[in-house]
Amino acid sequence: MQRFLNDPDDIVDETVRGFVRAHADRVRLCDGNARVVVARDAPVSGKVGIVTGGGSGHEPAFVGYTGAGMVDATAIGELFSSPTAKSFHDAIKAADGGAGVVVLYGNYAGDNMNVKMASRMAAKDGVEVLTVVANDDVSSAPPEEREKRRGVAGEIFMWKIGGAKAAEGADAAAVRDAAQGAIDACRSVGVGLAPCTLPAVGHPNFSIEAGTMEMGIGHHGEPGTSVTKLGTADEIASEMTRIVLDDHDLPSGTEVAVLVSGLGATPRGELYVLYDRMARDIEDRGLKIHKAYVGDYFTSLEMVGATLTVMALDDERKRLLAASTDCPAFGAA
Amino acid sequence: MQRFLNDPDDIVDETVRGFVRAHADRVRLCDGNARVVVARDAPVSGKVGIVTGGGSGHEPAFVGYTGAGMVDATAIGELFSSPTAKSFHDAIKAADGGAGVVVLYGNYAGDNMNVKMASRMAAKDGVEVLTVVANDDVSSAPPEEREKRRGVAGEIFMWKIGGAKAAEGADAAAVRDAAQGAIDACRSVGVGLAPCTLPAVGHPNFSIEAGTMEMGIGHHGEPGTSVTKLGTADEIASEMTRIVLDDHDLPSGTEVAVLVSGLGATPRGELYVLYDRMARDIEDRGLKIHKAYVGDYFTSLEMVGATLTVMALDDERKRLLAASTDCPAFGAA
Amino acid sequence: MMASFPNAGSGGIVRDIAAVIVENRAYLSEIDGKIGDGDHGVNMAKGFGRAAERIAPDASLSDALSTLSDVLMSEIGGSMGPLYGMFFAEMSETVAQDTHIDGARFAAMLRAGLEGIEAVGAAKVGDKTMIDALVPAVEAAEANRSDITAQLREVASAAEAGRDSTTDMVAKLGRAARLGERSRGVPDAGATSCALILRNLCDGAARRLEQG
Amino acid sequence: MMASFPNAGSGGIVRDIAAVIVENRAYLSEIDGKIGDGDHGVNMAKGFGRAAERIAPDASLSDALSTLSDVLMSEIGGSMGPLYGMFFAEMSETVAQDTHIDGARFAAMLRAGLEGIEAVGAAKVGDKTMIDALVPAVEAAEANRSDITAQLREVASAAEAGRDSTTDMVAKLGRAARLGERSRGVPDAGATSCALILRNLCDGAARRLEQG
Ligand SMILES: Nc1ncnc2c1ncn2[C@@H]1O[C@H](COP(=O)(O)OP(=O)(O)O)[C@@H](O)[C@H]1O
Ligand SMILES: Nc1ncnc2c1ncn2[C@@H]1O[C@H](COP(=O)(O)OP(=O)(O)O)[C@@H](O)[C@H]1O
Ligand SMILES: [Mg+2]
Ligand SMILES: [Mg+2]
Ligand SMILES: [Mg+2]
Ligand SMILES: [Mg+2]
Repeated sequence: MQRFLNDPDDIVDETVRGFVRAHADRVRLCDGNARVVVARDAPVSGKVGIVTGGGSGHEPAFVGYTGAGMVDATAIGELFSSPTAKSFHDAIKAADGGAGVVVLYGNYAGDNMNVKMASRMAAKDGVEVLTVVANDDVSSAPPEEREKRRGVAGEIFMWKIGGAKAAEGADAAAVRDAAQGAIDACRSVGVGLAPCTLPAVGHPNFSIEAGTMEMGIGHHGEPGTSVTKLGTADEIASEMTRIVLDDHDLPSGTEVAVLVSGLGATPRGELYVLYDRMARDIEDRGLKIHKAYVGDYFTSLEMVGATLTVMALDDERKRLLAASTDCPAFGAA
Repeated sequence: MQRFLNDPDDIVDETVRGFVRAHADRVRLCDGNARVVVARDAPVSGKVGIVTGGGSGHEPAFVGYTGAGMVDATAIGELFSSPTAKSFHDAIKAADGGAGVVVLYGNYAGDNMNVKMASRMAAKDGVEVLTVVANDDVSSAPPEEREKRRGVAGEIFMWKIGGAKAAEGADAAAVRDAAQGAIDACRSVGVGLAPCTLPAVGHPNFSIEAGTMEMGIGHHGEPGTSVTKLGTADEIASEMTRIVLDDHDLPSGTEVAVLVSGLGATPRGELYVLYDRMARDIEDRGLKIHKAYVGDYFTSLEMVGATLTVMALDDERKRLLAASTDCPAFGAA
Repeated sequence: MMASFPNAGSGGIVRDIAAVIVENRAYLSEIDGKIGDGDHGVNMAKGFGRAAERIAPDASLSDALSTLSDVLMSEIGGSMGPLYGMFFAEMSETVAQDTHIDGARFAAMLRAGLEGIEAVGAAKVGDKTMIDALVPAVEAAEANRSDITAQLREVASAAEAGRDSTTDMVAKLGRAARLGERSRGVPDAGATSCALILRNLCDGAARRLEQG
Repeated sequence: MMASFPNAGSGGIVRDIAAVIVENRAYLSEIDGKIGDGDHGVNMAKGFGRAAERIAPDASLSDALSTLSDVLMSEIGGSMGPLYGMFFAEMSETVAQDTHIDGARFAAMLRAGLEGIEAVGAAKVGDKTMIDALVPAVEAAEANRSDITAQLREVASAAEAGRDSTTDMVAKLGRAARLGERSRGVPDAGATSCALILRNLCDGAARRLEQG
């Protein structure tokens, strides 16, 4: 694997530093914690603070969604590892404008534990912390065990809806409810065609035999639910759509937002090839696509693969989705 | 190479179809030519039309820069091949709001010929066509032969500046001059760490031996000016900055816009690692970074590598760069 | 053996040329990939293959050339759209009114094709392009106007010799130009396809001559 | 041979544990990669390696454990930050006032460590986690309170047997859970690092016992 690399131990610090340098018009580093990125205007007095955080290697997630109208402060972990409880705590402090903080994060063992510990620390400071945990990945547990499912690219919609609701001036409970509603309305699936390599490890985590693919792969290369013959783009797109919509079970006529994200090394053109088929399949199931996003929104280092996320909309979510945002990965460039 | 693919012959049509489907709020297909994408509001009566075009495989370029405030109509070619003269001509017609059309394209043999033929066809229709040809790639010819240099990611700045100038209501000559000034103010360099594969060919065009890299590589895998030992990210970033700024020779204190683009399969995090070093080197040369863009802006299928573009700014370019745009790859998401 | 071959019914020559281009798809892309971007074979095969399907079984040579030109210009683009598009368009126009094509008309046809290319491109002999195969071929055609049999033989070999001459050239134009010494050692892709086209055009014409 | 080892000056045991974790960096990542995300060895080695540098040469066991806990919790994060962070924090607090650690205190220390983990995670025996190595180890420690030499031997082997038991388990928690049958056949990464830690803790303590 040929890559741009200095010392593998420094990659996260360098990424964050480069990120903050590039987007200094919109974000800054937290005082005293180089693993927390804060929106330029945060904390906004009287506004509910939005916090997220997660492992590195998913760029532009998580850090790229920090900015006005979206996330106020983001805690950053090692590659594929939850941020420390301390970083979540510092992010909470940085986001707190006196109206409480809502932490919107993904359902992983480390994040659950670190957010819980951080919330306890914040409670001691007298900051009210509410949480919503994303569990949109349908392949990671059966429907009866939704609480076990991982959070994947649906988190972006959760941040967008929660962030916009907070920007409108809603109180903490209402922001939590909007974000919870958003993630409840999301279903995602991922497919992997080639693995990724943690630079410090130097070889791929796992292998995908040539001619096969992992349907249901996780955002860290967690193996899929099935290894099958590599299909055509159309076959893969249809299968992903089927998995998501069979689980979602939306009434005909429902308006949806669709997000197709590459996993890091998939050419953008191929994402559009997938979307072309997915969109027709989604419409064939009687749904109406209100808005689509196709690009590298939530990646896994240089994995070859893609994810599909479908969020059901109602009038409120449509309004919040359209609200202006200004973060590096979503909104004005 | 594992990829999302149906029939390789259909990949461009499918990509364009998926693109237009995903971004139907901002673009549409040209009537009668499925290889021309038109901004929703084009032609704007009385506004100078902006046209570009180029081969496919560079997504989000060229098509993604179609939209309000940027490009009115984009002609699309086969993978790595110029669009037909007919498509350029159709794009010119679609962009023409009665105030003339400026075609802003890259310096490649095919594009030069096809744009020239299209301009002749348009002249017969009575449409005034001016052209600007981008030649920002410093590695593709020595400074004395700037007219031979290829156009690469600097084209994005050329479209942005030209598009914003047209949106302000300037006449064709003024738009041409602004775009020409922008590209004259740009210098770019690319580095390749691993090659890409045209799906119809099925194996990479060229090889890059493990442990080496191609400095000065072109956007289609045109070999670099030198093959050297793969450096650290810092070494590569410094060398790229040196190549660009040695050629650019800007007075100390000049404000610049910087664009770092991945070539398709480079993780976004690594681009920030590169930027972190580049930004410091640029500032060490006495320049001031006014605005930075880091992401996949102009790719080459799944090549591993990156490009650096530096544009010198003046007050006009700063204003035009900040002007609002709404195209899928640049501006509001 | 006749001194000319009929225009009518000779469209099959173009279909045969197309078949050879399609066969050489991988090879043409490979040599383009070495110093260019690897798409030459893909695009040529797409254009020629599509054109072949649209050439009527009994088409004349000039009609077949015209169909080929149209497909290249309006559907393929790239560099080949305008270059070969103009090449075949001018060739087609030159012989459109001829019932038979003799050595003089054959030479005129190739000269017009070359001028078509020169009208859009600006390559000269020695730049390592298709021009290096084409110019010697046109010269051979003009030097052998009076003996079409010899002419067809000479044109084909001149084109191939011209193609071979590109191997040792340093590219001066197009994508490969900045490579300098690194562009040496590989034949030019356009010169290679051009030699294939001319070889098969000549061989096809020779067969039509024999059929009288 | 003594029935207890001193707290003071026993921090070297923690440095030795760290060295072993750093040595096993690649292996721990590899088994995590098979059914998880491959970062276990990387993060463990980073945290333990960093902590080792900060443990004073003459540190007590309780101080060394506290340093290790701090680094894991405040600099490493992941799952290991809170889990091992709490583990070592509770162990450290339990023996902080002890000048000597005998079998009863050793058992109490491990029990507190286990409870620390249980306070943040919710794994049970059989879920294929570090708990499967730790619970039998704590039970062995409690069953052998009166004979610390035997206790140290039994704790280490119970941890290793517990680790081995995870190989054949189907994961019920964490990243590997949805894999079902595909998670069988690989030992759990956390159980493996936990067995390494306990083996080296016991061996280190036994050496301190011998030194009296
Ligand atoms: N100006 C020109 N005149 C004649 N031939 C040219 C010119 N520029 C390029 N060529 C030919 O084009 C060939 C490459 O064609 P192709 O690969 O299809 O297009 P592109 O270079 O746009 O990818 C070269 O091998 C060369 O022979
Ligand atoms: N709730 C839990 N309780 C105890 N151990 C757990 C729990 N969740 C996960 N683990 C342990 O964590 C290990 C993985 O650690 P690591 O790879 O460092 O973190 P992550 O899973 O976040 O990548 C697993 O092998 C398992 O032993
Ligand atoms: Mg992890
Ligand atoms: Mg090309
Ligand atoms: Mg080519
Ligand atoms: Mg792990």
